[in-house]
Amino acid sequence: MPFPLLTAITFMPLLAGIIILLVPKNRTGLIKGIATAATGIVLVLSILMLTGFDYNSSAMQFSENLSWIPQVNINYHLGVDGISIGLIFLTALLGFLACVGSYGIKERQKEYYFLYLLLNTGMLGTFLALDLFLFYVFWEVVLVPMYFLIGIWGGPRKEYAAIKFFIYTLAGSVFMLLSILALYFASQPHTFNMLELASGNCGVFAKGFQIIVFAGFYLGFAIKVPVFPFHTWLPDAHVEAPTPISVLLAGVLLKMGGYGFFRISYPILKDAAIYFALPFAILGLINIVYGAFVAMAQTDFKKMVAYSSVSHMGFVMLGLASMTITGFNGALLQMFNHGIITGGLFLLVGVLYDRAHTRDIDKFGGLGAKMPVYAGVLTVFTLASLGLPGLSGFVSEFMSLMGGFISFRLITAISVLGIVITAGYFLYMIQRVLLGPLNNAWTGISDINKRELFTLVPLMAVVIAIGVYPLMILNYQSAAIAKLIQDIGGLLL
Amino acid sequence: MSVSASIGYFLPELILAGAAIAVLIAGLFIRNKAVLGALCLAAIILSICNMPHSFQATGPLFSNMLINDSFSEFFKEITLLVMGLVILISIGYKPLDDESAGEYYFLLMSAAVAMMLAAASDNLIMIYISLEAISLISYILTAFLKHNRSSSEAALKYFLFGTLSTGVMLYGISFIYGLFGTTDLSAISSALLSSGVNGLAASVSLILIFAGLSFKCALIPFHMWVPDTYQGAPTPITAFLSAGPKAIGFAILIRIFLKNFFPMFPDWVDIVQAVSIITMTAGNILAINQEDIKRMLGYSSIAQAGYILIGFVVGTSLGIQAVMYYIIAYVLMNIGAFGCVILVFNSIKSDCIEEYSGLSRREPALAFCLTVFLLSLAGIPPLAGFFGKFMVFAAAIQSKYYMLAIAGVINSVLAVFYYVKVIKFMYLNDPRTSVKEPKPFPAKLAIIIALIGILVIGLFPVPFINWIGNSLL
Amino acid sequence: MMIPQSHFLILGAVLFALGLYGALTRRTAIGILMSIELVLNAANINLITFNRFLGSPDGLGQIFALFVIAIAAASAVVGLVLVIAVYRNMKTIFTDKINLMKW
Amino acid sequence: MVKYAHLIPLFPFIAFAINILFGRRLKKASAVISITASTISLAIAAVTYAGFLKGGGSYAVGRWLSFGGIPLDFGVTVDGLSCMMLMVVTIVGTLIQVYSVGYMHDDKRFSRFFAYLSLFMGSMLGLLLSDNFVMLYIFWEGVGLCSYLLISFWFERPAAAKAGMKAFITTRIGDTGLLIGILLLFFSAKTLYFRDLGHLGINDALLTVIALLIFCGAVGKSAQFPLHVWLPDAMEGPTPVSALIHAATMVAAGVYLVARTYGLFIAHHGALIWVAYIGAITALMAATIATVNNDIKRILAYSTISQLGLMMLALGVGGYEGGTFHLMTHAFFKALLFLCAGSVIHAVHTQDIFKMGGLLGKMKVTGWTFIIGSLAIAGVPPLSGFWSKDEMLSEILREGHPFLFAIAVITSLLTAFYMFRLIFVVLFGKPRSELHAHESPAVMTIPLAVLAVFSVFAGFFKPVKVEYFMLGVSMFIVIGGIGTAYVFYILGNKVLPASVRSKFSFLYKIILNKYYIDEIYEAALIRPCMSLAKFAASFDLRFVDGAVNLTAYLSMIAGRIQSWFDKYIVDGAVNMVANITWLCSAVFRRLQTGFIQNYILIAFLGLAIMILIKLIGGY
Repeated sequence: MPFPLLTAITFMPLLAGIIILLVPKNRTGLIKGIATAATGIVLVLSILMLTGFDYNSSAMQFSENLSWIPQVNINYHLGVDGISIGLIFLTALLGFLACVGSYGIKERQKEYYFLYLLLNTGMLGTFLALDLFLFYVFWEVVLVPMYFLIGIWGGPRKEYAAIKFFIYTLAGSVFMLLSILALYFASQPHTFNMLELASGNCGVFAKGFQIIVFAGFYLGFAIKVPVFPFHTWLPDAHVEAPTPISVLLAGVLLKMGGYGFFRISYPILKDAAIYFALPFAILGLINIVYGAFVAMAQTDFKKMVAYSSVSHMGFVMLGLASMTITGFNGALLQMFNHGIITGGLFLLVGVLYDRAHTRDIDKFGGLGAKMPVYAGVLTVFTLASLGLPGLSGFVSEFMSLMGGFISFRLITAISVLGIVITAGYFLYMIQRVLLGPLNNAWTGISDINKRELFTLVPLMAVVIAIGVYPLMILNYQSAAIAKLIQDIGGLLL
Repeated sequence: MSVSASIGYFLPELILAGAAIAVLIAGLFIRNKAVLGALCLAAIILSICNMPHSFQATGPLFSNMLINDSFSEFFKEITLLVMGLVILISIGYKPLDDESAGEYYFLLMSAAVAMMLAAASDNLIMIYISLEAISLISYILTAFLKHNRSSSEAALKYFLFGTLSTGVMLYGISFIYGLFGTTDLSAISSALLSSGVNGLAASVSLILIFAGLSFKCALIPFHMWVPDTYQGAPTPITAFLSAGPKAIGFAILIRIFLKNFFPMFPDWVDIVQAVSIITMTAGNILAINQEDIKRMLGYSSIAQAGYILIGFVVGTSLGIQAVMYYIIAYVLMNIGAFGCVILVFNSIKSDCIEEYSGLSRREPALAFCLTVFLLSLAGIPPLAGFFGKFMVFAAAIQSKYYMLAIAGVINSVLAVFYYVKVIKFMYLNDPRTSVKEPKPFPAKLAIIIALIGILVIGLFPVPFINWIGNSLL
Repeated sequence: MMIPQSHFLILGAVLFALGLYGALTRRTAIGILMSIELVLNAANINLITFNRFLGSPDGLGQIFALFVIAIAAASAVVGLVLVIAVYRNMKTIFTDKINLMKW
Repeated sequence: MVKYAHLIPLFPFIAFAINILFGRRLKKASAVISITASTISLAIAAVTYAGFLKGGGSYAVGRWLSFGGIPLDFGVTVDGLSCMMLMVVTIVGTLIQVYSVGYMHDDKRFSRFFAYLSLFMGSMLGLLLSDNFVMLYIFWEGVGLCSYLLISFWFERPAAAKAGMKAFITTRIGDTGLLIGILLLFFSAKTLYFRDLGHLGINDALLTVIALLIFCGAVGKSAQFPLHVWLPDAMEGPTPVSALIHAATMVAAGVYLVARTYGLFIAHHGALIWVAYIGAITALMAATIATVNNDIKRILAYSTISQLGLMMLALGVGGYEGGTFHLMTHAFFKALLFLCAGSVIHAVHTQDIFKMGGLLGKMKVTGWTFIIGSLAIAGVPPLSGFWSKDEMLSEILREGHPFLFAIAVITSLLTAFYMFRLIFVVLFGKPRSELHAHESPAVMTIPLAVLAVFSVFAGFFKPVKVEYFMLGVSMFIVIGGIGTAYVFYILGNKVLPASVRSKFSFLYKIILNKYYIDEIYEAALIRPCMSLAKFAASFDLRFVDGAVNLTAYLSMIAGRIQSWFDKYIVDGAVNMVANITWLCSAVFRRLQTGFIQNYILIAFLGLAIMILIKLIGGY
């Protein structure tokens, strides 16, 4: 039996977590070491997976399939293909960097790192699971550690933000559970296997049925993406979460929603996906423009980046709605890029918060002179975020727009407006933080230190690498996306 | 089967009865509670070993008063499990020290015998007698703390409410006897299959019986006694009440309504469906802003009964499997949670949830266990509670009860409010007192058993599903 | 001349209703106790009537009634014990005073 | 030997990387690195140009991206236009970098300045070489970024920071037009390459829309009429930046874009007219504002806008040759003018021309090169300005646009006037304040001399036959402009400016910083220009500039409203649900009264209801 790579990736953090439980509370150095080693190994394994991945096959690779509960035909089925490989690498990378970034957490470290590793396992599992039940279990496992991480180490309104996040996501996911059950009983040989359901050899579902099931899944995924009406938990959760956790929250958790559309809703419920294409595009547009405008009015740095995430994920919705190869590629790449860029932005906000203990943008000013290296890094990430060509943000936004334009010309044209507003509020932030005369409160502020730089340099390298040569990652996903489009019968553009 | 022959299959009950009397007498001489507890545990383990396995001989016993089928065997094993855990946690319970332990264990043992009889009874008379026996014993147990005002008040309320409801059930049984001429369930079911019967009278009397049983399982119209009794009774007894009688109540419900009176299924299904939805919703909503944790767990157990009822209302074999699986998980979760409540009570002498703040700093292990129990009650995967809910919702969706499933799902979100509120106090707030009580070993053992039980059942449910699979009706 | 079965059933029903009414209105716990006994006896009457009119050979109804009487006695004992316990602790048996635990 | 063309942008990028990473340690050496990089690019450009003359052409480099089924390969276009511009950019770029060694001598972020300069060089060269819209867009935004970074280089000054942001956003607005144009083009014609712009199979209406959208990009970048407000503020940046980016190269990118995609514009007549008229309006308006401005750099900035307007006008009427030729010559003499202005500012540390005077004596080289530059821009015959302006004017006339021709002539006249107003006020007459002007160091004056040489001889680069009528018109423009300025400033120097200021005191206070009204004198030509200037300035200040600030202000308000809406309505709904559940739990709790009778009552009420339902249901 070949080395179970995917199980290793998923359960390595959990294993380390259990080991940490045994370590006495005061040995913080050892605890940090174990946590960093575990996330490091996961990163190495994911790179190993990247190298071993064969580009042009769109089938599942490294898949493992053991039966778990035969009576109800639930089996422990893991696999990776073009769609999920980028997101797994993103999770592993952010997991490792945020782990290094959490050295700043000083109190109750043993519990922190245990919950952090449990969170990692949940996230990795969600992207790897190919069995609807297993997917749902991992999806919910993420909730509990995230509640504690926001609740215990969060900011002033942490309890409200933590419980709101927990209830909001849970409300969405329970309806997803009903849809999973409905799918299970509708399929001829009752199965939870996503590939079987997508391949259609266990019964074609009626359109009306598909729409209801799609709506159930939509509730679960839309809250996570987040899509317009369900996004109010995001700013609270981001503002109150400690920095490394809001990096994971923005970098990975938002992608689970989008990934759900790619893996479950679109391949299995084809007619419903086409039926809902226009509403998706409109919601994408609202996300982009509304998110951008609201971000502009924020004075709290983290809240602004949170709303910018809402705006950027709007491009994912637009790309998905376009039903074109370019649109899908753009949407998937946008999720990857947004993870990297927003992860970096949150780390940078953390650097500033550790020094100034405030996130109010108006209180800063002229830090460019005092913290030159920090200013440089912040400028790179800000420009990547506003979609400057030559950096990764532009490539995916451009492809999503390109795909979107083919299907919905007017909507995409309006959402291009979003790019200008994004440029507006990001530069307005740069101007208030970095440029202008030095605010005398921050005369003694120290520049970014080695450890923080260590967490940011790899992200910057990825941003620039993908910006300059996007085929590096597009090759991985184009085969799987092409097959998905053929299945759905979208435009082969 | 004649009386003398069926004694052979009656061994576990006999062992327990013998142990009960032995404990009563021993109580006069031995002051040490632990020894008596150990004696009872030995008896329980002994009776589990020689439980008559269903494949030996399934058939009526004692001239078909009882029936020895795998279904009753399942519930006998559940009863023994409950009894074992309750005895373990009651050894560590401080207020019981000055009461006489012998009587306490005697009552528990006899309650076990009564429950095993109820699980196996196949005759309406036998059902009434065993139910009444269980109730009487639980009234006395609830009032066990003689000098505690709330304990006696709780017992009185429980008594008055209980005897009235059982009275109503008896009235219903009398009509069934009138209609069918016999109280033997299998005879009645064959009568139902062959010739039709006056539907209306039968269904009204069935509802009267349902009233009595819904008192036992604390379903909505007959749940009023639960909060006061759970809060007033000594905590091990509350744990016992929330697990034992309730499980047996559901056993009898399934036996009567889904096995014997199945042909009349369509008559009462929509009423019980309404009861299920109301029970879930009311249980959850009422539990949201409770201050006393025992009272909150009381309401939560009402809500859990609502979920179990979904599986019952559906009536399919998957539904019954879901009910039985959920009962296993429910029993473990509830007794585990009450075990933790006991240990916390020992150190902070209060059941108020605000007092729980900062528990994770004072006693991290205890806080972790209580968190796992509460999360499992809330239905968070990968714990047993989630799989129970999953099975129940699967049964509902399989037979197209979409309304029921959606109500169940919304309620599991509502439930998270108050479960997480306790967790919030334990983890997110700072500790108020720093007193730390040494925890008695048996109570810790019970909690650990429950904890492992939940994790194992949640992650590897296969052996349990097989166990349930072949113990269906 | 045989009294028709319905008369007995009506008597049973009347007794049942009286018991229920008594339980709801009496002020003292003992009053409620008594009315519960009425409910049990209503069931007894039903049982005996059915046994008589169904002509079932083995007299099942009467046996059942005997059981019920025995159990009613037992529950009465337990009830009174609880009332005494409440009185010892609270010095009152008026139900509208016993509401230590509420909401 | 055209094969190495794609290496040209590579070297400046390498220099940028080195300077950014090791800037702190390199200090002054960073200048050497970036200058060597641009000289290497200059050499390759020359080789490519030679190769092109021998017949080399465009070639593909590699696959960058694939949109669905259609692969997008990056390639290099090598043709007359791109080679010419390559040469211009590399020459001017190298000279300005040499110049800025002296100008930025004592700046503490010296290496960062040169890093940004090489980044700009790389992006600009990349833009010139790109053979498809996506590659062009990438470098287009890169150039925009560098202009942002360099304008707000001295970010301690809030004005510089604000100007940088304004520049980036205004060009960005233009860029979104370009982006939508690219999307529309890809959607309708399924191709993004310049080479097949000539034969697109789409209908005329769509073609015009695409052309106009792409022209939006050009308007933004080359500071044409509606989006020109950022260029005057961009003068906050160091002068070499203004010379390189806001005079010679970047602003020319807009004109280059129109030239590069000329096939699109020619295909249907509709788009060209727009280009012509926008160019004309911009040229005239900018020229009038320049005549009244008294900040040396702002005058040159408005002059640049006006010259670009002229180029657009030429291209708009079909004068492809004249437009591109003027683009080249303008790059040289405008860079020269800016550098001279820079060295003047460097010497006297002020930008207000009326605080300077009589500097010719003290700054020999700067003074004379300044004069040569002004002569070139005014269009005095032997110099390059004359040849290209003459070419444009003849093309405008030949294409039969008398009205546009008149505007071009007036603009050229005004150009000559304000340039020589500048010359006479700054260089001649008595020094107005005791400024100790000294000649700039050699490292600054040598590039001036070299640029002066190019300004003079660039005209002969393209053989142009001269029509006598056009010669006459040019002579009229030159003499009219310079003469008026001479009369105005040299003769009536003392009396005229004071009395005019008192008459228009009210207006004067409002737009003091915009222009200063000289003495009112009889000549009819000057009076209409003045009134036109006043209208343009106030129009610009209140409406257009205001419009841009207004949109920013409005979007802030919209942002605030939406964030309030988001916080209370959407978020409120969620909290409301939570409060309702809490409320009804509080209500139902009261049901549990503690009285046993209530319990029994509720229980049996429920039972009664159940039985009733069954009874009613039964019948």
